[in-house]
Amino acid sequence: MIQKVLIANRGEIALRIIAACRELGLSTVAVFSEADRTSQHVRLADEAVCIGPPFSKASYLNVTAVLSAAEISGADAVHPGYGFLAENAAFAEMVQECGLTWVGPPPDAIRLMGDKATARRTVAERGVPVLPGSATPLTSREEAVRLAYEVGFPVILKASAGGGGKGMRVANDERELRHAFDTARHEAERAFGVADVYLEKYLTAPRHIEIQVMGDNFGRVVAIGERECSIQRRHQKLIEEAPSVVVDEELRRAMCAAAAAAAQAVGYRSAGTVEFLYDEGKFYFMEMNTRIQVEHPVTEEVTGLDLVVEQLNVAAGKPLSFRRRPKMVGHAIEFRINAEDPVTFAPSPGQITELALPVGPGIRLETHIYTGYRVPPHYDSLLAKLIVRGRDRAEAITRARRALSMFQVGGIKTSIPLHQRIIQDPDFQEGRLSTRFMERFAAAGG
Amino acid sequence: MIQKVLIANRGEIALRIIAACRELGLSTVAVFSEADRTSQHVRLADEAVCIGPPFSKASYLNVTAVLSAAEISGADAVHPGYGFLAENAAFAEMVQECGLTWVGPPPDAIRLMGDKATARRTVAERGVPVLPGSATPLTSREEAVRLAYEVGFPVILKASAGGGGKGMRVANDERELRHAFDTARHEAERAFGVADVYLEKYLTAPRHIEIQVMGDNFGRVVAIGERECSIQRRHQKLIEEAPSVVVDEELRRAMCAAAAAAAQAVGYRSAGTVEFLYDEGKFYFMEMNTRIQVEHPVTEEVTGLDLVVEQLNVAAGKPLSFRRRPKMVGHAIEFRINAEDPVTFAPSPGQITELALPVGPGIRLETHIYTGYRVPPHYDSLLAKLIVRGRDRAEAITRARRALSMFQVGGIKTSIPLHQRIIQDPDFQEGRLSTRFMERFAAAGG
Amino acid sequence: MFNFDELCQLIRVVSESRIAGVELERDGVRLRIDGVPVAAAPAGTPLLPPTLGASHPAALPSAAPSPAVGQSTEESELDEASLAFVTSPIVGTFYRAPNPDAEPYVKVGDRVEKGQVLCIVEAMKLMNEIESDVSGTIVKIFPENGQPVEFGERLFAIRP
Amino acid sequence: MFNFDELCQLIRVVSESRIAGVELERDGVRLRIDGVPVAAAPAGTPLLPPTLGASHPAALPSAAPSPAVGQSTEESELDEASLAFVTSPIVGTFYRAPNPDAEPYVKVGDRVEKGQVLCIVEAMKLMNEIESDVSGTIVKIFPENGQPVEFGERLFAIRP
Repeated sequence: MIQKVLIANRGEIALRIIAACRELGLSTVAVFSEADRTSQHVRLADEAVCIGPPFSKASYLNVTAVLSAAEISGADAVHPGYGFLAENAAFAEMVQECGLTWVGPPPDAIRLMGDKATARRTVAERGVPVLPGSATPLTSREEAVRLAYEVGFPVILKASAGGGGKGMRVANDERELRHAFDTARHEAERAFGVADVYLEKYLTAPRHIEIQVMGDNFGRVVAIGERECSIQRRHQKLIEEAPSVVVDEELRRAMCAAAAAAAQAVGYRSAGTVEFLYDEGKFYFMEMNTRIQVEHPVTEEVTGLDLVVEQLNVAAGKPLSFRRRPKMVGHAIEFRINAEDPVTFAPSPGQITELALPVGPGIRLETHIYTGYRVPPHYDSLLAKLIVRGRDRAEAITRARRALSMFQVGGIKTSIPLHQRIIQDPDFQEGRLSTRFMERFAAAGG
Repeated sequence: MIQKVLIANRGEIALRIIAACRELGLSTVAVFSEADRTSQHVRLADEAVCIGPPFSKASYLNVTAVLSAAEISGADAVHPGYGFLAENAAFAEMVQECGLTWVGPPPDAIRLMGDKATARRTVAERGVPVLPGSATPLTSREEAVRLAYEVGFPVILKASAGGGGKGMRVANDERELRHAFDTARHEAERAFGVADVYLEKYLTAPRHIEIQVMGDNFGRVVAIGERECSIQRRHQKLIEEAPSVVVDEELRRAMCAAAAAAAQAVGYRSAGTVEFLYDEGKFYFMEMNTRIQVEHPVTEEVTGLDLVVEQLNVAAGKPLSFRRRPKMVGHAIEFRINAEDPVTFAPSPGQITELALPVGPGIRLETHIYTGYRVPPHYDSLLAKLIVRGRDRAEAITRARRALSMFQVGGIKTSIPLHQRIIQDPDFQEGRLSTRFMERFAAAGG
Repeated sequence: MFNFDELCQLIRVVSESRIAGVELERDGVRLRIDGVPVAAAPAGTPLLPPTLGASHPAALPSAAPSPAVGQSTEESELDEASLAFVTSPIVGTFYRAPNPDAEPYVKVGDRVEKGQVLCIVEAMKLMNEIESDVSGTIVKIFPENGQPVEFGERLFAIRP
Repeated sequence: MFNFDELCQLIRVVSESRIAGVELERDGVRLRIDGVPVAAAPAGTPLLPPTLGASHPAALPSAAPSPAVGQSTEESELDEASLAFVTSPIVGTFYRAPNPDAEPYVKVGDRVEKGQVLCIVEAMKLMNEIESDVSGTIVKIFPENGQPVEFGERLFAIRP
C-alpha cells in the first residue's frame, strides 16, 4: 500500500501527479528548488520541501536531496514524472533500497532500454521490426562503411547511450560517413561519457508514431494505442495527436503487438512508450521511453483512461483497471505551449502578467502557470499543454483554432502564435505529416 | 448568413458564446455595463460597447441600449444567452424588426411557453403528460377546492406567468388551499403583473429531469437526452448531471418523444429544454425553457455536441448537424460555483486575489473569472461551472472530488466547500435524489 | 483611526510619493505599502491591460479605458479638476447638428447655457437632444460627427 | 502600531527607497519587504500569497516564506543587518548534539569560532557536521532538536 507520494518533479507534471494522488486519497509531498518557491505544485501539495538551489543538478537532479526529502517527510513512494530522474535506473534502485515504492518500471527495464543499441537488439530478438543496421556498437570506420553499403545510403549514426538528438549524424554517401564517424563518436563521448555509436538506415521523411503501453505486477502488458508526434523541432515534439491518420485498425494491431512484445521483453511494469518510425506502410522500433510522457493526455482523451492513476495503482500492487486495448473514440490533439519566441524559438522567461483561458467543449488544459507567476529561466520552457478533443480530426482542429485564439498569456512570449499558424497549414490540415514537417514549414516562412 | 454577433449578456455565458463564434469564424460584439468594464467578455470580444450603468434594468435589460449597440457596431445577429432578455418575446421581435437575426426560438414560441398555463394546455393537447389539475387559470376559490378534491391533496398553485418559484403555494388540505388562493394570486400579480394562477397535483419529492431539444428551420426537432437537476436550493439548480440514474433507455425514449412533441407544438427552433417532474416511474411536463441553459455543458460532454455552435448554425439557416438523438457516452456532472457563503448562502462579491485551477482528465471549466477580477454585486453570483466527466457516475464523482479540492478561489467565499460536502453524501453517491435533497441535506447539518 | 486632517495629510503624502498604495488594518494590526512608481501603475490596475485587448480589432473606442471612469482620461492636457463633462446618457450615434445641412449646435469656444441643446445622439431612429447640464465655454468636443458613442462616453468638456 | 507621523515617515522612506513594498503583521509577527528594484517592479502583487498555502496541512516549515530568500524573514525582532546566519546546505534532520546522550554542540549565548561544528544534519544515514562560517556569539537557534530541515533553512543566528 502507498499512502504518501513524494513527487520528484516540478511544473505541470507535478500538478498532474498531485491530481491523480488526490483522486486516490493519497497525500503528496512536493520538492522544490529555491527558484520554485511560489510554484503551484508547492502550494497544492500537502507538504513541500526545499531541496536545493535553482540549478537542477543541485536540486531536482540531486538524488541525495530528493531521498532525504522523502525520509524527513515520511513519504512511502516516489513518482518521478518525466525528465529529471525519471529514467535514472540507479535512482530507481536507491528509492527501492530505501524501502520506498518506485512509481515506475523495474530499474533493469530502465537500464536496458536506456542503452539504445542493447534495446534495439533485445526487441529485435522478439521479432519487433527494427531499421536495417548494426546490432552492436560499431568497432571501426570500415565496419560502418561496409554496413552502410549493405543497408543502402542514407544512413544515420546514433549514440548508444543517446537521446534528444545528441550524437546523431546523417550520412548520404561514403565520404560523409567516414567524416561523420569520428564526429559522432566524439559527440557521444562528450554528451554521454560513452563513445559507442551504431548505424541504421536513415528514413528521409518518416512519421513518428508511438504506442502507449502499461504493465502491471500480474504479467499483464496492454498496448493502449498510438499517438502521432511527427511535428517536432530539433527532436522536441510540438504537437501530438491520437489516433494517427495513417494507422488503420490492421496496422494498429500490428504496432500494438510489437510494442507489447518490446515491453514484455524487459518485464515491463507501469506506463511506458514504444516509439516507432513509420514510412510507406512499414514501422521500425526506434526506442522505448520508460516513464509517463508529456503527451500522455491525448491517449487519455480518446480512451477515457487516467494513466497516472493507473501508474499509482500498479505501483501499489493492484492490477490494471483494463484487460484489453480500449477503443479510441474521437480525436485529440495536444499543443505544447512553451515560453519562447514563436519565430526565433528563443526562451522567454519572465512574469506572467495576464492570463485568459479558453472555454467551451473539448478543451483540457494542463498547466501550472497563473497570473503573476514568474517563469524561471532554469528549467524547460513548457508552460502548458492545451489538449483539444473532437468527434473527428477536423472538429478537433476547429476547436483548437478557437482555443488557441482565446488562450492569451501576457508578459512573456509563447508558442501560441506558432501553433495558430501550424493549424492553418494545408499539410497539417490534411494530415500529411512527417518529422520533416517543421523544417518545410519554417522554410516556407510558416 | 451571419457575420457579426452581438452577445446580449455577460459572465461565463458571454465567453461561451464568444468561443462558439470563434469556432465558426464569426466576429463578436460584447455589451457591458459600467460595472463590467474589466470583464473577460469585454476583453475577448472583437468589439465592446458600454450600454449603461451597473443596474441591470438600465443596461443588460435595456432593450433600446442593446439594440443601439447592435446598430452602431453593425452586428447582424443577437445571441441573448440565458437570463436577462433571453425569454423576452417582445425583444426577440424587435431584434427581427431591426433586420437582425435572433439566435433563439421564434418569438411566438417564447411567448406561448412563457405563459405556464397556456404551455401546459398546449402540450397536453399533443399528448404530453401533465400533472392532473386545471387546464386554464382558476376563476374562483371554489373551483380550486373542487379541483383539489378531484386530483387529491397536496396540490400546488402556480402563477400562470411565473417562474423561479414566485407565486407558488403548496396546500395540504382545503383550509390551506382557501388561504393560499388569495396569497398566490396576490404574489403573482405583484411579481408578474398578472394574477392568474392554476392548480396542479403536488408531488412531495419528485426528481427534476429535463430534456434538451434542438430544432432547425427544416422542421426537424431532435430531443437530445436528459439531464437530472434535482439538486436545487430555492428553485436554483446547484448540481446537474447526465444521464440520470433513474432513466433507462425505454423511459428516455418516452421522455424524448414527449419533449419533441412539446417543442413541435410551438414550431420550435434553436436550443430549448423541456422540464419534467419524475415520480415513481411517471413523468409530467413542468415547463419549457426557450433558451440555452446554464447546464447545457453536461449534455455536450456526454454527446460530443457543441450546442451553441448548433444554435448559431440554425440561426444562420443551416440544418442541425445531427439527424437523430446521439448516444450518451459516459457520465457528466456540473457544479455551479457561486460567489456565496457555502453555509449561509449569502452573496460574497469582492476581488479574487488568488486562483488555482484543477488539472487532469475529465475536467471542463466554464468561467470568466481571473486573478484580480472584482465580482460585482449587481448580478447573479455564478462564478464558474465545473463540469466533470467519467466513464461512469462513480468515476465522475471521484474526479469531482479531485477537481473541487484543487480548485481554489481566494478573496471571496464560494460554494466549492458546499459541493465537497454534497458529493460525500451517501444519498448523492447512490443517486437517491429528489428536489427535496437540499432540504434534507441542510437539515442533517450537511 | 485617523482624524480628518490626518487623513487629508495622508492622502497628500501618498499622492506626492512614489508609492502605489497603502493598506492598513487595525484588527490584528496589518500594514502594507506598495512602492510601485505611480507612472507604471495604470489607474486601478486593469488586470488584463490594453495590450491584450489591443491584439484584437477594436472598431469602437470602448477598448480604451473609458473617460467616464472618474479620474482617468487620455486627455492629459485638459485640467480635469476645473472642467465639467457632458457624457452620453445612451448608446447611439453622435450628431453635432439637427440635420446634415444645418450648422452645428455648438463649436469649441462657444458660450453655452445650462439646458442648451449641444448635440443629438440617435438611437433606434430616435433623435435624442442632449442638453448641457452646466453653463460655460465649450473647451473640447470629443467624438467626431456621425461617430458611434457608448453609454457614459464623454461628449463635451465645458469650462464653467 | 505606528503613530501618524511615523506612518508618514515610513511612506517617505519606502518611496525614496529601491524596495517595492513592505508588509507587516503583528499577530504571529510577520514582516515582508519586497526588494525588487523599483524600475523592474511589476505591481508588488504577491500573486498566490501564503493564505492559499496555509489552507493546506503543511507538516514542514516550507510553507512559510523561506528565510533563505535574502531580505525576507519572520523574525522581525532580530536585527537582520548585523547578524550572520548559518543555513542548512542539505535536506535532512537537525541534531544539536553528536548523539542523544551528549551535550549540545552549542547553546544561545555561546561564543563560537569560524570552522567550529555547530550541529549535525543527518541525510541518508550520513551525519553531516555543519560548521560555522563566521566567528561570534550564538543569538538564536532556529530548529528544534530532531526537526527536519530543508535546504537553505536557517539554523543559527550569530552576532559576529
